[in-house]
Amino acid sequence: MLEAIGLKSAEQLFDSIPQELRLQRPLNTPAALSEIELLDKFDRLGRRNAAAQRISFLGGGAYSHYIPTIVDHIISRSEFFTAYTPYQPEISQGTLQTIFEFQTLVCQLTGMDLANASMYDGSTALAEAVLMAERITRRSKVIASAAVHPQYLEVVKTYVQHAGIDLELANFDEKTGQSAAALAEAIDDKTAALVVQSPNFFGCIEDLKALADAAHAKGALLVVAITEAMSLGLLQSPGACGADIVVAEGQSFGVPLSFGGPYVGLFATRDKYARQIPGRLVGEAYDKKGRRGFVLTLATREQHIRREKATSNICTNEGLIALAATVYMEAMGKRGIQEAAHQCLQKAAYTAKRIAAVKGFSLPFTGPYFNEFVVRGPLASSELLSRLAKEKAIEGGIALSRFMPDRANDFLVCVTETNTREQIDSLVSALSEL
Amino acid sequence: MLEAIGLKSAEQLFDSIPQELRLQRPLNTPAALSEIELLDKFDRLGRRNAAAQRISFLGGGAYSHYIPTIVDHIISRSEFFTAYTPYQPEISQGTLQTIFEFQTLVCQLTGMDLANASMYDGSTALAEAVLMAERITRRSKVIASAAVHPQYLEVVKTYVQHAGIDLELANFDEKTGQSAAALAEAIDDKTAALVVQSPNFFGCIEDLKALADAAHAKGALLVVAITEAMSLGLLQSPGACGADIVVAEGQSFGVPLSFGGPYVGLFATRDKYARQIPGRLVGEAYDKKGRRGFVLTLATREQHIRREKATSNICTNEGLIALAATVYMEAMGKRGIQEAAHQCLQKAAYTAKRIAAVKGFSLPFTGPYFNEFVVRGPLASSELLSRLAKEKAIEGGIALSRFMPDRANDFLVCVTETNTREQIDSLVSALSEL
Amino acid sequence: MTSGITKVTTHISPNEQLIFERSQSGRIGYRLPALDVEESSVDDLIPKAFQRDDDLAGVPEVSEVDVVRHFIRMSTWNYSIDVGMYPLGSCTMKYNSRLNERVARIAGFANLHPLADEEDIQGALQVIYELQECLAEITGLPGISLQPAAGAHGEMTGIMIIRAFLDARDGAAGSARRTMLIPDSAHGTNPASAHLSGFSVKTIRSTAEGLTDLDHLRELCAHGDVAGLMLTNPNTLGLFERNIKQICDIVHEAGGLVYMDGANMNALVGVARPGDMGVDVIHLNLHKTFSTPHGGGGPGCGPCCCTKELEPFLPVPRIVKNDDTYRLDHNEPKSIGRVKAFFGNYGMMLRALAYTLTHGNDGLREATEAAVLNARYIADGLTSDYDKPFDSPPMHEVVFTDKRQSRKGVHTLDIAKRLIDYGFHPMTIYFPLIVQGAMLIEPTESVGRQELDQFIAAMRSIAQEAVENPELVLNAPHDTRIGRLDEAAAARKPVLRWKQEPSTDYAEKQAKA
Amino acid sequence: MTSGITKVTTHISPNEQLIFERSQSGRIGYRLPALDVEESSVDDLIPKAFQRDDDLAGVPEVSEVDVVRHFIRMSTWNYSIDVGMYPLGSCTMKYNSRLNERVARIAGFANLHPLADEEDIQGALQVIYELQECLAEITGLPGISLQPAAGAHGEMTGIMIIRAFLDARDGAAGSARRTMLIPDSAHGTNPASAHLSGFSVKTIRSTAEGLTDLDHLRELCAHGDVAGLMLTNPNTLGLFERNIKQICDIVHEAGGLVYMDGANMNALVGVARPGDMGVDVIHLNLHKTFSTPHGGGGPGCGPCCCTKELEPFLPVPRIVKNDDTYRLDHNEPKSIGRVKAFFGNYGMMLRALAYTLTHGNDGLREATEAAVLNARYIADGLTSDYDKPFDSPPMHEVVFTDKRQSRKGVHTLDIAKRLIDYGFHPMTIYFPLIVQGAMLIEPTESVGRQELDQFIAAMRSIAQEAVENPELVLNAPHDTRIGRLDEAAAARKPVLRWKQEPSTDYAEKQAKA
Ligand SMILES: Cc1ncc(COP(=O)(O)O)c(C=O)c1O
Ligand SMILES: Cc1ncc(COP(=O)(O)O)c(C=O)c1O
Repeated sequence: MLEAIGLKSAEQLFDSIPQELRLQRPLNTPAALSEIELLDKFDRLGRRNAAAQRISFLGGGAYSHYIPTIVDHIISRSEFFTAYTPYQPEISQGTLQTIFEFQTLVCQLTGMDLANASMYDGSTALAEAVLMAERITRRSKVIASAAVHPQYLEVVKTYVQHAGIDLELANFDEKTGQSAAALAEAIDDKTAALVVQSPNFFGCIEDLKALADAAHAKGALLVVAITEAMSLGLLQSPGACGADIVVAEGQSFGVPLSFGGPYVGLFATRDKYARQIPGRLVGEAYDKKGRRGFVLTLATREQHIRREKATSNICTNEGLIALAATVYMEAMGKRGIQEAAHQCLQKAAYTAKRIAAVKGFSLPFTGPYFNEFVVRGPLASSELLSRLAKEKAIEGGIALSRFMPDRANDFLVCVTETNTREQIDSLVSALSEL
Repeated sequence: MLEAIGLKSAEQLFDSIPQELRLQRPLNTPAALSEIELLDKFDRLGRRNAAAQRISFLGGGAYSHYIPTIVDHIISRSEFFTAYTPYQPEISQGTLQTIFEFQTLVCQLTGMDLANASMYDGSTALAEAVLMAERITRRSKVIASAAVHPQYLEVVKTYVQHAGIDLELANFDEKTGQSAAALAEAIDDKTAALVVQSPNFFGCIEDLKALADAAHAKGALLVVAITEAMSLGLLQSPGACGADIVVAEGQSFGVPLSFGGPYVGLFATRDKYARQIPGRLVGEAYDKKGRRGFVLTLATREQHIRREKATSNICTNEGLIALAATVYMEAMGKRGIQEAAHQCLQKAAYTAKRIAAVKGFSLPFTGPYFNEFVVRGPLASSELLSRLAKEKAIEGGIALSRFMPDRANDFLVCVTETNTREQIDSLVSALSEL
Repeated sequence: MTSGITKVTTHISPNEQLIFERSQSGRIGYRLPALDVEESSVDDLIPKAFQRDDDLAGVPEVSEVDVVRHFIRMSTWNYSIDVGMYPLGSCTMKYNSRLNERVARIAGFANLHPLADEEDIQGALQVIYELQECLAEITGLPGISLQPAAGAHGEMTGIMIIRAFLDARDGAAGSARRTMLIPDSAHGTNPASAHLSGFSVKTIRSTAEGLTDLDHLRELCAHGDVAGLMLTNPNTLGLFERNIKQICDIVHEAGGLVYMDGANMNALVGVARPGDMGVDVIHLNLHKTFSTPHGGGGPGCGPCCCTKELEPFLPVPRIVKNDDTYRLDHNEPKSIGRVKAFFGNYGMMLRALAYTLTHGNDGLREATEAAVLNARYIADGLTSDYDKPFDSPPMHEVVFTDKRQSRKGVHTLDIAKRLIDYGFHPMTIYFPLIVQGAMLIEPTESVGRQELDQFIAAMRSIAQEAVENPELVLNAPHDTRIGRLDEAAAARKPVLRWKQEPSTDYAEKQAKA
Repeated sequence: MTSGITKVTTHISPNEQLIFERSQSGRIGYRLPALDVEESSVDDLIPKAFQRDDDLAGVPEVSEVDVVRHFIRMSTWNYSIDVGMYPLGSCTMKYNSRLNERVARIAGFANLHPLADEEDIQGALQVIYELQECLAEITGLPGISLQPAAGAHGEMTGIMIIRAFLDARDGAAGSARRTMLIPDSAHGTNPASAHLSGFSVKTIRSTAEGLTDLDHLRELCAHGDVAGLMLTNPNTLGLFERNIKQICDIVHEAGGLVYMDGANMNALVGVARPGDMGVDVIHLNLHKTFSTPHGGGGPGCGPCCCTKELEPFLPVPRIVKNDDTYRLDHNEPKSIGRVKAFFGNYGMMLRALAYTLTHGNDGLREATEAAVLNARYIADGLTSDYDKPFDSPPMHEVVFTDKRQSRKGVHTLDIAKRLIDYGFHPMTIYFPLIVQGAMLIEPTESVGRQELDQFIAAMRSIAQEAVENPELVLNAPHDTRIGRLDEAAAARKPVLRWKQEPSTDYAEKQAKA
């Protein structure tokens, strides 16, 4: 083929790169591995992740829910998995129609009017929501609950640092673990938005309705973040409570833990803010023969048209993970999501009750919770959890001291429908033996 | 829906079954399991198969070869996997064209003129070959080598018991492990076919050319069975040696061990016997516009047309496994099959040499071998192998005493491209430590 | 219609060639680890005469992406269950759960060698044993072998068992019993299997009602030569043989045994049991009733289930349980022998057990009910437009004919092909042979009402087209990659494999051009 | 052409509805284990007011097989890499190995929680670390964060790093440097990302040759306000910026830093390294150059690689190695902070490392050579029929225009749509914006000569059609499920979700009808 285009050597392909800029040696990366060797290497590495092999009660923004087998089957279809962003609608209707369904499902679950085609994850979706609130209100102060996931807060901080936004934290109530009251108090006329997570980082459910009323009374928006999307199967939707922007991490819907990613950010808002939403949108469209199809639409908000004036810089999003979430929601359906949520609630309640009865353990917060709750133990939780892992092969929770040094003995326990009673009982007896 | 067809209860659907024949109680099979519970159950059962977790040198008709990842990807395509036998060619061209490629590849590898769309496995293919030889020659005596896989011989015996066929065994040479000479000697004018396996059950390569000449000289056919299809990458093809019918187990080509099945029987013969071949055949055909397609053809040989006069009773065959083998052969390609075969040969030779050097161990047969060979140990092989498994987690081979009680200390060792030198060396040192 | 515009014929996807026509020497699609042992000269290991000398001529040389595109493109030419309803009568094309596939791929099974020691394969044997127990309960027949690889294989096994039993019972006199009775509506494998077991076949007529003709049966049984009867129930017309008990009695009184072809067991699971009807031996098609995938033609699994009396004749090894240990029992002197290497199509057993367990006892019966209900719904929906040759309400499948349409020259084949245009796989056609222009429709439980209505609407629309625009039906399908193929020409001068032309190497051809 | 015969429009597969239109109340497609703990009253656990009261209205109720058929049917409406060549310029649609997918699904990774203790995630951290090392070697830039989730995210990260560095270097004076220079040919994410980091954008012109205009660059750099330059190299015209060294010098001398958009790194891997050219910071698109799948729009992974000097500013946590232990380093006071929860799109890192290791160092360079060779081959093959606005030989992608065809009224969009009829995905169109009627073609290394020739033949045939039968091209595509959609109408009155009509429940509707 080189000959066919009149070249003598492969090196000539790079004639336009000045000689002195070319690498004059082979890359110093490993030599090629065969399939057998590669799988062997990664199998070994996988086995070095002891945490993946243990009974687990870890949550905190990443949840172990059951994933129906068909989810992976469907997202592994070549036609979904090796397609690009659906820029050519005539040969991308599969992708486009599934995104339209995804948008609809997100609206139904969050109780909002419209949703986009996905954001990178819950944390970046939250950051974009804050920026959007600023654009809508043209106010610069944003008050966030200190009970929002600490990593989400960090991401928001990074995103807004050059946007002229003043980010304030409102503390949570030491007794209830909720933050709605403090947030409502901190609001003023310059406030663009209140930012709250519910269930919050401690698992406690916030009073969104009260917050929405407080925000709206001052002309501010209520931004709600959700890390445990499964809670939507059972808790009042943020939309019904009056939220203006709802973001969520969609990982609970059919996405493996996968060490933190890829996950999928859900982003929903009110109709009136449609032209301020970041990210891609798919809408209904018709061809000349009147056949219904779907297209990417309202693109004038986006970077490829609007460049520096776009509502966001996002381009590649989390398409395939949004598809996984779509398959999950449809396969589980109304009843499945409700039942999974119900089991989470019941199992968490059972676990909390049992742990609270163990000597030396208590539940510091009184607020209602869904499937996560904070436990206070008799010794430093980092030590307690590490012993639990090593001696009993149980990942018992997340030490809050990792994020809040003053909460040395507290840890966050998460229980889902995948935790059997046997596992729960073994956690409880392990705690009582420590 | 019951209403729509005028029924009141589901029970009425079964009105045509006399009341007294209906089951009046629930089935006494287990209650339904959810996905989570089902996977848990089978995971546990899978872990009870200790042999699957060990380093393995087991062969004897089922081989551990590397399977490129794309094989499972492709056979898992809904369109292949959930299709029926391609009776409607207009919407089955995917299946039909792959079978045509399969038939071609089988011909290329065996060196034969034509091949069918698959048989159940190597053993039943061999039985069908014997029946076919009888039909062609109208002679009733069949002489088989005693070095054919013992289970294959059992199956042949079952199949021919009511067909008026006289099955005689010809012994193998105690020194070389080969049986060609004995077979050639046993032939007479009543002989329909000589049946030989190469490499034979002991791994030894038979002199097919000599056998073909001997058979043809008496008007008999040579039927060649192959259990290790990978050997075709390196050994002279049976077709080139003059075989009349070649059958093989195709498992080596991309099919997991899966405790013995499903595998795939390859069946190839000469053009002149086309109308005597059992099973389905796919052939080229054209539509009115002259477009090339493929159809099931020569169906007048088959049971659905010919009923009791059919060349076989086979209907369902091993379509999906034949597809796996096709993908394997095409993905590995000419060079890949050659290289895998070469590595098998080299690694087996290395292993044999190393084992023969261990005190107390020897190789009883002198005939050339491909990737399997018999080892004679210092104690009963059943005991030796069981200790190897339990103490060293190595499946060291197959005790020949399972099939031939007089060969107490002999066992069959198989080495493939998947056995690393490290594994081989650990086998050798384990043997020397026992 | 895009009239006036030439349609493209060069679309690469529908024009995917044979892989051999894509081969380009030097391309590879694999990578193995480097050989890690000392290399010997091949000639030192294997005599030159035993070595291959054709360099595997013709075997293709392609890249991995070539292979992937090749098969993905070809796959798009197939219809499949996952795409839509596949109402092939007798074939039971129900949904194949992906969960069962996942089970079959668990490493502890997928990597398990069949000749490992008994104690190291306990999990695998337990699966076989549990499935046996379930099938025994479902059929009411306690003796089971899972060794047969498909329905026909199970038939052969069952018929050989009958023969072995008779020979054992009757001694030398057994040789007088060499006739197997088979209804004219039976599947072709039945007579072929009987023949394989050394029986000659006599055909029983069906009544106008579509059932076995009892008088004819009695007549055929009168000669003392009857070894047995092979009966499908529900029969291939989708009708339950309501005289089954009587039929069995007649055969038994004549000294024969009753073999039931269980291909239609999906109409009975949880509702009625062959063992309770007097049947002696049956095969099941796990690839039908128990939803293991058909895979474009197989693999299957055709367990043979029989009465306690026949149990000693089953193939060896049998899988038995002693206390908590599962064992292989090779020591059954009356056994007909082995019918397949190793243990049969084991992967299918895993899937079938997974099917049985995920459905549960209730779910198994519910599936049966839904399968029958769906067939009834179709029977109901189509009687106004198509000739239904038998009055009785069908079980899991229903047969219609082209009697009315053929007056306009539109035949079963045409109706079937036209269904393709509507997005459905055709029904089974021209089977059973005794019904002229038969269309055997089996919806299975895997379709909802919406799809049933769509199917009925399509069939009705075709009936109307047959009157108003028969050409449309006669030339169907219109929307497929190829049209109807000339099968007669294909059989006359069969081309059964690709052959290398002087130069088909792509690069070489290009270089020349 | 099947003239005179009406084509079927009721084919179920192309008419698959929205799942909401298939919903039927009471259907389920899941099964969970029974609750195995004592059940409390929900009201005792959660105040009524916090409980959902809409019964999840609208969420569909369907069976498992409904869901499978729904998605399988829809999938058939998509083009994909596995089906054929996907020559989208700038997007690098190369083959996505299934092996990498398998790696990503290994349980030890798939089931790993991101907040487990450091010592229990060593395998996962090692993967990140090894990938970092490979990318550092490939780019020549030693500081790396894999946290960004896509290219644009990497851009934002890189630009924020530049800003943090300048602010640290210049103190209060830094606030004068708030201009980011970006060529007019740049991708839209570049200015958008600069804006997110609080910069205002100034556009640099390209020369007639298609390269950065050095004079204009010097001019823009003269005002002391330049924080940096964002440059794509090879640029979006597929041309290597051969003055890159000089460009970097100019910017550096002006006190700014150089950001390189690495979306086109697949033209350079193993051949030349940005770090050696004077670039300060770059992002890579693992979902382009390193073949992680695009998945219909994502996920991606956009690592940010920078010089030693900029390393302290990278996002936290950083993954570092101490002896044989991998650690998370949160303690980097200069860091711009965290840009994503947890560690980024980890699954993509697994795939990218698998890609790097299966290719090996040689293979990485070979892939680059093949990608460039293929683009050159296309450039060569199409110059006779299409206008090629820049003379220089392209790197991995080549831009053509519709200049000649537009004389006949056939434009880039039409050519793109017509390509669909030939079985190809169109190239990238109307990008870069500076080329009127741009067609940006990137074949990647994943096509063989045969497919390249087919593509060239298709393009040539379209050029001919544009002359002889322009209608044919203007009305393309002719062979797809739907024709060109009215996008303007869709944007005017956007319908962005399905809404429940009074009764869409299938059974209810049927009952009424
Ligand atoms: C009624 C009947 N009997 C027997 C068979 C044969 O089964 P198999 O194809 O599994 O051999 C079939 C299926 O093809 C059948 O429909
Ligand atoms: C040149 C260029 N820069 C940046 C991007 C943005 O990357 P991403 O889509 O991953 O955010 C792209 C791809 O879309 C691109 O082609």
